[in-house]
Amino acid sequence: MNALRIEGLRVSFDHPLGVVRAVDDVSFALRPNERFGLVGESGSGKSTMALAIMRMIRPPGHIDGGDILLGDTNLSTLSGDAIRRTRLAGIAMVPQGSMNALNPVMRVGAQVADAMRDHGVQPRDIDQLMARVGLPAGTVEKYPHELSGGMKQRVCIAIAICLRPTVIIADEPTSALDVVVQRQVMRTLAVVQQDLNAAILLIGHDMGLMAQFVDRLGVMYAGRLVEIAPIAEIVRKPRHPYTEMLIASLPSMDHKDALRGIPGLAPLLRDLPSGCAFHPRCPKARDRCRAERPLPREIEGGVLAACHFA
Amino acid sequence: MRALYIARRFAVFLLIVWLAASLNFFLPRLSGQDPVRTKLLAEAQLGGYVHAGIEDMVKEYNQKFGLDRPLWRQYLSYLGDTAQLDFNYSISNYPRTVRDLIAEALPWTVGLLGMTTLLSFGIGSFLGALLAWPGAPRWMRYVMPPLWALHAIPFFLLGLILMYLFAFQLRLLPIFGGYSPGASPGFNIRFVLDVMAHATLPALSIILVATGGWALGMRGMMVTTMGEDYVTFAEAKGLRASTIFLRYCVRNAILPQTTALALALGQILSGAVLVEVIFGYPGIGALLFQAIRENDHFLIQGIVFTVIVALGFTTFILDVLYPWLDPRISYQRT
Amino acid sequence: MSFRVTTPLLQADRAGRIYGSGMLGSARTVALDDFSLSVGTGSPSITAIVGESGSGKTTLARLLLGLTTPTSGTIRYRGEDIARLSGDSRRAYRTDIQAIFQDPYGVFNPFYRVDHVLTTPVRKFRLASSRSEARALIEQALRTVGLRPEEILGRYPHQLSGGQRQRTMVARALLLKPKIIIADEPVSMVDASLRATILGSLRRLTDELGISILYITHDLATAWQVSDNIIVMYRASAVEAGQAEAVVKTPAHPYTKLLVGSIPQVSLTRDWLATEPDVQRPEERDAACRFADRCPFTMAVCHTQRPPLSRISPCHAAACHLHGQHADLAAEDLNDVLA
Amino acid sequence: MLRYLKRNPSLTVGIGFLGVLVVFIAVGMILIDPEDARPLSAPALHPPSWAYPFGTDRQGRDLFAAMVVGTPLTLRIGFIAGILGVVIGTILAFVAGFYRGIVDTAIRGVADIGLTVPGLLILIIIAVSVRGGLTVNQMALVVASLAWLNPTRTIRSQVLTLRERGYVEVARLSGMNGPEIIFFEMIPNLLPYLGATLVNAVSAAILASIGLEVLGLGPLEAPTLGMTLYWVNFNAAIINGWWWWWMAPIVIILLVFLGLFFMTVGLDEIANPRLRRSI
Repeated sequence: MNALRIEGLRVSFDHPLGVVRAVDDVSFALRPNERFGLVGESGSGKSTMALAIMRMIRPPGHIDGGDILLGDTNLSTLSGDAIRRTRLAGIAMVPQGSMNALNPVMRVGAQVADAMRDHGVQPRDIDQLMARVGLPAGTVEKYPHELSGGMKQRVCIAIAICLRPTVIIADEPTSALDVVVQRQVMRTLAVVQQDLNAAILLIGHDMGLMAQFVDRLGVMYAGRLVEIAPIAEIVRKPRHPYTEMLIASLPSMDHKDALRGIPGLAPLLRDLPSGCAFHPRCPKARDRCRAERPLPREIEGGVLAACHFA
Repeated sequence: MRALYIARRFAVFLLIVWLAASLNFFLPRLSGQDPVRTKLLAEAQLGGYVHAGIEDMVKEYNQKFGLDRPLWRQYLSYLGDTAQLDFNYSISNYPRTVRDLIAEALPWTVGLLGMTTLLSFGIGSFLGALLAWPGAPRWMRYVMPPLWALHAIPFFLLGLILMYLFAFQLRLLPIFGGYSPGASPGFNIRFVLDVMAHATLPALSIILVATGGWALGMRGMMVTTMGEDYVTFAEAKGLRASTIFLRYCVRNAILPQTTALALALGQILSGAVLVEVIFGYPGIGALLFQAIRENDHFLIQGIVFTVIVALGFTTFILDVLYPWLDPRISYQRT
Repeated sequence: MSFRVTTPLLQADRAGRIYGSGMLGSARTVALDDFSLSVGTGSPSITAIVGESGSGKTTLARLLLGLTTPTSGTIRYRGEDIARLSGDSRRAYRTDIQAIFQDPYGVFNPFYRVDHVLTTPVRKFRLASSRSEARALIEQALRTVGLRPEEILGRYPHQLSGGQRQRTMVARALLLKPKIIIADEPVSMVDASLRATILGSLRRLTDELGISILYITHDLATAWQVSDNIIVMYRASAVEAGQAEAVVKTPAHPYTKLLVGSIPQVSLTRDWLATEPDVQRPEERDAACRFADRCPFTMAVCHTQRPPLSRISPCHAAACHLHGQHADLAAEDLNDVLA
Repeated sequence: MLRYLKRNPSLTVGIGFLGVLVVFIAVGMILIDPEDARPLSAPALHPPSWAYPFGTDRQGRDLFAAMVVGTPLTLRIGFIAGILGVVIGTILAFVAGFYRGIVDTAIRGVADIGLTVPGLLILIIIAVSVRGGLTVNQMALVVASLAWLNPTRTIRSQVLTLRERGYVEVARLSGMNGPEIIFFEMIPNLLPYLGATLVNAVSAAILASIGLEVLGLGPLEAPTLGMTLYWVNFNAAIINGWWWWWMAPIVIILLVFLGLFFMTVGLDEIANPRLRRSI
């Protein structure tokens, strides 16, 4: 059985100029103990995905359809209090590393303790929990402003694992951290994941980070999933033109050559191009791409791409 | 860090005391002539047995603040007197001292203001917080707009209206004073109830006006706080709505409100002066009104000084308590 | 000792910047410590200043642009302290040295249309004698950075994409025909697919228009891709400097090594997480060498003596006792190792 | 404009209330003889009637005439003091917040300390010191002497956040000097905020002036709204059941304060879009 399965998820936001579809018919699954990545640029809907899986979309946004299955529980039909209990205990989130995920006026330990208490668990062994994410003793007594960015993010990881969830969603966990600290935090995340045998959904925009961390990768463009494949396949041979160009636009440390960006602009979600949303920027686009929306299909074992010519 | 912070706040408090004292001394002298002297001389010329004492005061005043003495000497002896809380005799209540009169009136005002400030701050902040919360009860939608409208009205104006409705028309509550004439002051049920009945209308007019302001401020802070990442993360932690509301939203949103409390105290007091005047409440405000009417400069100066010192001190206490509410503060550079 | 025949166009001369007065217990932060660098000498080039947040790279940019004043040392334009520039030389400084900033949204005043940011320099520096001439200038600058004027002019900033906005800012800088552009994290808030385009246009400015660029970034990978020289900063000082190739391919300072190893690469070799955990000895934070607390090679001398820059090769220097056998390079001669 | 007012009901209500007042004054000016606002121009203590629609007071003023003459006086005090306060406050705030340094420390210190102190008491001291028949304009100046404190403080904090904006630095690189940046880059973005501050300051100034007047420190001869209330209180009109005496000034004062309040709420909605959810 899958640790987490998303089936036909659709999320939209009401906007004065029309409805914005941020997540459009997305399906994928995380196997137990798997590291799955979801990569996309700003406005691709990847962070909305994270909130939708946690059932935390706030108005004017709403989930329009689809199923979110955590093990055999369908999160999309759970009542308010049941979904609250599932958060953290079944599916936990490591927030964006924006330095602001901890309450500035509460001691760090208290912020772990209240998470346990609200799930009916007597808070204890918080020091041990901190040690597991590599934080020194005494951290529980500290306030967030007394910790560095990397330490704060470890505290968030400690909170995320305190009830041993089966799935951890990490939404750009290192976006505000320096590269050196980023590696330390990602290493901590990898260690606790192995401890827990949990599956990780890593959401981000950095293809390099994905290539080094995840087992399988989903690529999002304009709210749609355009490719899913094992990471080695994506690095070796990306099937969707967008994936291919995204990788090519990244600076490499191995060879120095002219940087190639992707021409054109990311589309407006409330005004998507017809057919394949990427066709205006795609060098391989044909008439068919303008007319017909390609759906994800299996190219070969475990490799899916939403392109007519993959 | 903490000690330094407190020391700095205390220095500000002393500065306020000194400024208030100096203002009292210099402002009346700005016009060129000394209005205190003018008034004293006028009273003395009236003659009569009370004014025999006044003549002594004139002598003493001239000796201390005579024009022949340099201004800085006058200023120093004034500061010396003030430091000993010696504000001289009340001109219109001679031979009572200004200090006695103030000591008599102060508990009334402190009681009225302490109660109304705490109540309106508490109720207002609570309503404001609840209003920003998505699950706000329906009745709030009908309660809040009138409260906001009331917030725009001066305290004493509402006092006048309440007085007309409840005291004059319905005759539910006493109309005037701090207690019934003829009641014997003392700590007994009868008198306490009498005092509370008299305080109800003045208190109500302050609370009804001040609550809306606190609610408005708190709602704004709540909306900002609820957009913070730590609230989103708190929700992702699967916390109960009540935990998120109290420990992650209200707890943080109340901080700027507390800072505002220090500033608001001064304004509430300004407004309360007029409420006391309207209701003839025997507090500092009414005493001040009487002093102004009778041109009793010593009394006016004494009251202004006392009130400013009291407010400065309250602010100082709030400042000292603040790092306990917000642990970041004593680390920040100010 | 080195003799310079020409005065550098822009120069940080032992410049330092300390924040916080240190009075009344407020913390003192050394943002930049005794830093010397000349820009705009020799042939046009791109020099990258690479460092983590708090390394002093942005402070350096702001000092050079005259947006902050140094607490020690001087910033010179054509040899003259920029604080004392007046009249024509001040105007020349303002036109010769231009900037591109990190946040491509915040640099636009939301009250005005995009045009405002382009017409202001034209008006203030009297670049055009008529309205139509100004318009032509602006359109030309926009086209130089690959934008279509009709898609940009007359719009409000929020109607443009991040990439369009950032390129408009490059066009703004170009209007003044500057000799130096200081680009402070120009692509860190821009999507990956657009980064390459913007960096590519920066490279062309150097190659085709002869503008020297100081590229301030936290991203060693893009620095290596576009620059000729790299200076690595760590806690207010330069720890390594030299030609880009030398710094990235044969890093000499342990911090640079750590930095190079920390960049996740799109490759089939997945060794990024497998390497040794990083050293952390917070108790050594106040050692003489500022990197001692994170360095795997810390020696006794690192605690007592600040390592000077050592000249490892003609075009490569590092401030580390591990390279103490090489000749010292005085901090003010940092430029000697740059191309 | 009209379409915008539809979306901002608070602003509409505020302007509406003040509009009613303006119409009242304008129509009243045609109907009354200003001399009737003086004492002894009508029979004393006359309840409302066709001849005296608002009744008359104990000194024999026609209250309708007193309101028509007095309301603009009160508004004048409020506007003079409010505008002076905001103009001085804006200048000080920009000097302090934009140029920082020792001047900033001084200005901020004075404003912060000044605000802790109850303004009315200071005003009382000032008014008592300069007593001897204040005119309406002098009254405005007395109130203005403190009206700059709050604007200075709040605008300064806005300037502090504005000066960190990227476009301020870009403007400097584009050759603008300090004053140009303040006028062309910063102030345009602050206009709605300054508007709200002004309305607030006018409201606070009217409140302060009425307060002083009720205490008997106002222009004794002028029939301002606050002075009318002073006489109401002086003669214990409420206990004596002379309801018309205080009814008219209270209704007008309510209109003034509610109108100004709704205007601030409306302007705040423009200045601070995050709160753009109706109250």
